[in-house]
Amino acid sequence: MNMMTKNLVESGFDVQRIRDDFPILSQQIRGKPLVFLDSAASAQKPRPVIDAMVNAMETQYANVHRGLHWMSERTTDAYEGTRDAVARLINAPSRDEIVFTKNTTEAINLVAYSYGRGIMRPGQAVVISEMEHHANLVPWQMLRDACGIELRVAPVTDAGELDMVGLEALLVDRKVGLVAITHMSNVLGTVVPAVRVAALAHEYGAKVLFDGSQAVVHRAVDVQAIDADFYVFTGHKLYGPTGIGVLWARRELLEAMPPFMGGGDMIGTVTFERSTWAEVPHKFEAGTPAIIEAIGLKAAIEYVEAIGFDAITAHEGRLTDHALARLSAIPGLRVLGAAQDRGGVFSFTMQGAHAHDIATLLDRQGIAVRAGNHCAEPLSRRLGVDSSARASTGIYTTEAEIDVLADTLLRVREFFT
Amino acid sequence: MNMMTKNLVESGFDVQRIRDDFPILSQQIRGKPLVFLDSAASAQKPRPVIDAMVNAMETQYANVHRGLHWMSERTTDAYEGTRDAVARLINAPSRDEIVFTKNTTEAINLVAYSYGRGIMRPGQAVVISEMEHHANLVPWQMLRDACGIELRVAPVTDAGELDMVGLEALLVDRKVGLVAITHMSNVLGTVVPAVRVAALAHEYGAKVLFDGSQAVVHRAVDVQAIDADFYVFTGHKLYGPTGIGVLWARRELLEAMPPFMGGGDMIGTVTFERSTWAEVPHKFEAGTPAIIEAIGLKAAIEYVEAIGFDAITAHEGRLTDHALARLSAIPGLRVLGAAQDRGGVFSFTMQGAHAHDIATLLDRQGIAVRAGNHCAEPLSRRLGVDSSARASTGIYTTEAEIDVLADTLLRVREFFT
Amino acid sequence: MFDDVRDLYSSEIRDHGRSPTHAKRPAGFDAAAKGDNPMCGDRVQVFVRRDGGRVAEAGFEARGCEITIASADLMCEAVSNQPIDRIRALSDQVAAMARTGHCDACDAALRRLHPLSAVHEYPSRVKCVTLPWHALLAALDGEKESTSE
Amino acid sequence: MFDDVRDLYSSEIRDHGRSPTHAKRPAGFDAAAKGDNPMCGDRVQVFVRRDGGRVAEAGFEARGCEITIASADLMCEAVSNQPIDRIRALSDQVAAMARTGHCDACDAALRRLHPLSAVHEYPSRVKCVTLPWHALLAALDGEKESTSE
Ligand SMILES: Cc1ncc(COP(=O)(O)O)c(C=O)c1O
Ligand SMILES: Cc1ncc(COP(=O)(O)O)c(C=O)c1O
Repeated sequence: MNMMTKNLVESGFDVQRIRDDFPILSQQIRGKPLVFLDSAASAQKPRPVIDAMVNAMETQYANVHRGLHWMSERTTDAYEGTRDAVARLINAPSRDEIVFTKNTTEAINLVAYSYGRGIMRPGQAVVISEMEHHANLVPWQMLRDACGIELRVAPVTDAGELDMVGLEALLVDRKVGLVAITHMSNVLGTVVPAVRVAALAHEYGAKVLFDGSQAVVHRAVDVQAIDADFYVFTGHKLYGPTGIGVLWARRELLEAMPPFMGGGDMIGTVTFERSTWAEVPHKFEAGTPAIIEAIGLKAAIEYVEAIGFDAITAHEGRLTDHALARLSAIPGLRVLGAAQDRGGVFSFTMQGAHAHDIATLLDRQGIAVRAGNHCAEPLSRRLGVDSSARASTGIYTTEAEIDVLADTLLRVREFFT
Repeated sequence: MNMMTKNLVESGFDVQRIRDDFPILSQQIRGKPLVFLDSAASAQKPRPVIDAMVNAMETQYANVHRGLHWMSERTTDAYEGTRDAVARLINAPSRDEIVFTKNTTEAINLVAYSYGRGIMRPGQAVVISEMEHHANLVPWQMLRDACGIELRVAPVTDAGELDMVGLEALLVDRKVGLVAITHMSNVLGTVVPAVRVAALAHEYGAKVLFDGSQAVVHRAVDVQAIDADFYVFTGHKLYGPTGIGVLWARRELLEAMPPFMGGGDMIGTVTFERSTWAEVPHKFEAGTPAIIEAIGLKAAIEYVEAIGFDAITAHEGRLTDHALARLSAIPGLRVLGAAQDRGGVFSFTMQGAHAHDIATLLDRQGIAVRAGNHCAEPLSRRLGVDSSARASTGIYTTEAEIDVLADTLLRVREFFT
Repeated sequence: MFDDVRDLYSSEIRDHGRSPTHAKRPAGFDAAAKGDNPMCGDRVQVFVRRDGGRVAEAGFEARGCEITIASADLMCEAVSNQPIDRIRALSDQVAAMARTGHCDACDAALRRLHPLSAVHEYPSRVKCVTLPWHALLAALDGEKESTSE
Repeated sequence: MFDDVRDLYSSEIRDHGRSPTHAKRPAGFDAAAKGDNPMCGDRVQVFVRRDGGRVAEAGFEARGCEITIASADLMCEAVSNQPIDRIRALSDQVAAMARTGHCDACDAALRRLHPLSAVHEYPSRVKCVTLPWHALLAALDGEKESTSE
């Protein structure tokens, strides 16, 4: 633990205080301190998130929206309070534009079904990029195959940045109804210039959706400043619970879109002949929502807001500089992507060592990294790698942990050569 | 509290011990002990469920399926373990037939999209009943309106039972592809004769889906004994977390059905041109699942199994007899439905008092009941009531609480007449 | 036993809730709209006869709780012979009063509605008070339906 | 530093993983199938030349980790000149060994494969061992693809 505690207090950002809020970080793996570098897959949960969920279940729980009694009224207030917190987090114009889903994946599928099948027309196209997570690829393939909507793929450069010229070329025929692009790559760490992408999409009459699954964790997001039309993210990467995600969309889009799933809570009146829909956002929230998870998500949002995105981004910048310096000094190691604007996600390959074997050896030292294609198989293909190992940081990650990783990788290299 | 603790120990079933497991039950509402009679909307959570979720978040958490490291492997084991628990609970032939969803509503929508749009053909029909929750009505309306599939409604008798003759009449033309019926009504408490319904459906070549949202809480369910094709339920009514539900279906159906949502974890290989799907059940679980919630659901299942459904059903039978005796003795009070086989759900109207006003007065005495149409608006219309109040029991409900309800209702009656 | 609900179930509200005087269609009404609260099954239909920029007379038909009926009845009383602009303002004031319990700039018309302010202690019942007003405004705006959730 | 992984990364496995001798298409092969592990990007293609009810020769092409390659190489070695029934049984035995670490009824052929049993301590790597076998059985069954998840 000595290594882990040195140098932790950085100016204005006390990473040790933050680590103390995450009970899991004091776990040992096979007698070694846990070095958790897999936050891009899912982040750990701070005490206030756990407490908020426990508190709801122990003192204030009932189903929401339909109850006239104390427990239900209080639970409804708590659940609905998360809409305000999310609206503030991403600077949405209205809390009524916040739709809760299970995760990013459901949010994108909702848009693909409801906007794609409900509003778009055969002959139109959807543009994605070469660096999409499968969540922002497969739903559009399914839309293509079901509805005759074309799927176009914007190229990324060798540096792992979105090729803006290539993107524009896909838009000029004005057939594109929607540009759906990641705001930050979960493989390369690339932060996409969202403002420029939105402006370009709008210039050619397309709407734009950003997959903010990674971005919202690492950057202050402002959907109005970006001029986005849709923005989606997932709670569990933002230090919140599993089982809850978010779709934000402009109100007029949500109002025009038909519902996705039918059931309780999303209806106006119901007869066997015909039902009417509830107002936005309830129209898109069928059934009992993830109540306890929404309450946890609010605590997570308040937690990161209390730290502040200036501090979070600065901390991550330091970690990124340090990680890139240390990793690139390892002979035979190739870090994928070299975007100007990048966050704390580092995928790499190592000559003579397969990513799985690397991950297994690291795991035996208590270091958790991911190996594979990171749910972005076409990107692996584009980069000419079969699989890579990926280390990713969270607000609790320290430079000392990066050193543990780099030092151990040097030994992994010896092992395999 | 005296009233609440008397007479709690019933033979072989120690309701006070059970109550002690539910932290929320010791809450006071405006100085009065909480009498929670709204479990049919959502049940309270016992300590082992809360602990399982906390334990996961504090000691053993990472994303599932894709990780080569300790945390991910252990979390995957825990998550996948819930499939075994669910398979055991409903006696499914295989754990691979258990699909996790957000709730019952998503499970039914999954079937409506994937089986309804993917397998059924225009001209075929779906049969529901007059006593369906909106969750088992609106998805079929949406299917009807999108795909030209007819929607037929089986009548219920004045006693609130499924009219089997009426049901058969809807099946004889053999156009019906699917019969989707509640296994237990959330308004009337009616338990539907599932074995007979399934046999009838199969006789005319239809598949059968049971909405087990209420049934699974109150009865031992055996999908093989019923000979069901689809069975769905929701975690939060079974003393588990929100954000998790279950679809069980026969393997050959799941294999034939196209996926519902696209994304990570549900794919085989992905290229921009074409993707292949993962094996059942993963094909239907796109994106990061409700991991912590699945872990909580397992604890909930183990909790009710430890009590045993014999004891649960016996306890509920005693409560039901007691409640019906006490409620029917209140002048002007009408209990909806009079099914032979019924569970602990009692909807009622009271002459001269509107359900809302009743609920508000009860709430001020700490008694939580629901008022309205209970997400079954067409059933209210069938029964000729605008709205009703509903008291519903859980494993923690006592006869003394029923007495508190009945005594207070007598005073409510005085208040309003 | 129910002393603590006497604020909401005051004698004025109970009278209007149980024996409303405006629960009928005014003769020669020229606008009408329904208001639905889908979560609970309440429904109010409001009918108005206009006279230039004023509501000459209003009436309603409803199924609903005592609070909804009392609110509808008090509303019909309050808007008779009132200019439509004034009615819109009143609707906002009633909604605010129902939410907060306060009656800002409480003039005579609003004072008559004041018993409804007790509903602010019962958050899920606030809609019962506002539903008739939604229907009234829908009628004045030429719509057929409104919902309150 | 990595003493505790020497069970899995034994010298046999490392040799087969780094310098496989069967990583090629046998001349005149008459069946082939791919095995994919979609979660990690591993892919093995297995080629067999049959001779009556036997596999005369097997080879493979793969991208994957050392464990996958070692397993593929050891497999090709083990199945050469074996009756197809025996190969099916062997496949089950290898899968069981990879899961449990035990080698029941461990005959000579299986003993050669025994170093792979260490993988049972590494649950998420078990698939690396079984993937080539899935592909082999797919090839023998006349299929083109198989997956291991
Ligand atoms: C019979 C029945 N079906 C379906 C549902 C919907 O469950 P959920 O809201 O969890 O999707 C409920 C409960 O609300 C129910 O009682
Ligand atoms: C960029 C990106 N998009 C989408 C997703 C999918 O998120 P989820 O699995 O929570 O739906 C992820 C994470 O897995 C991601 O990193």
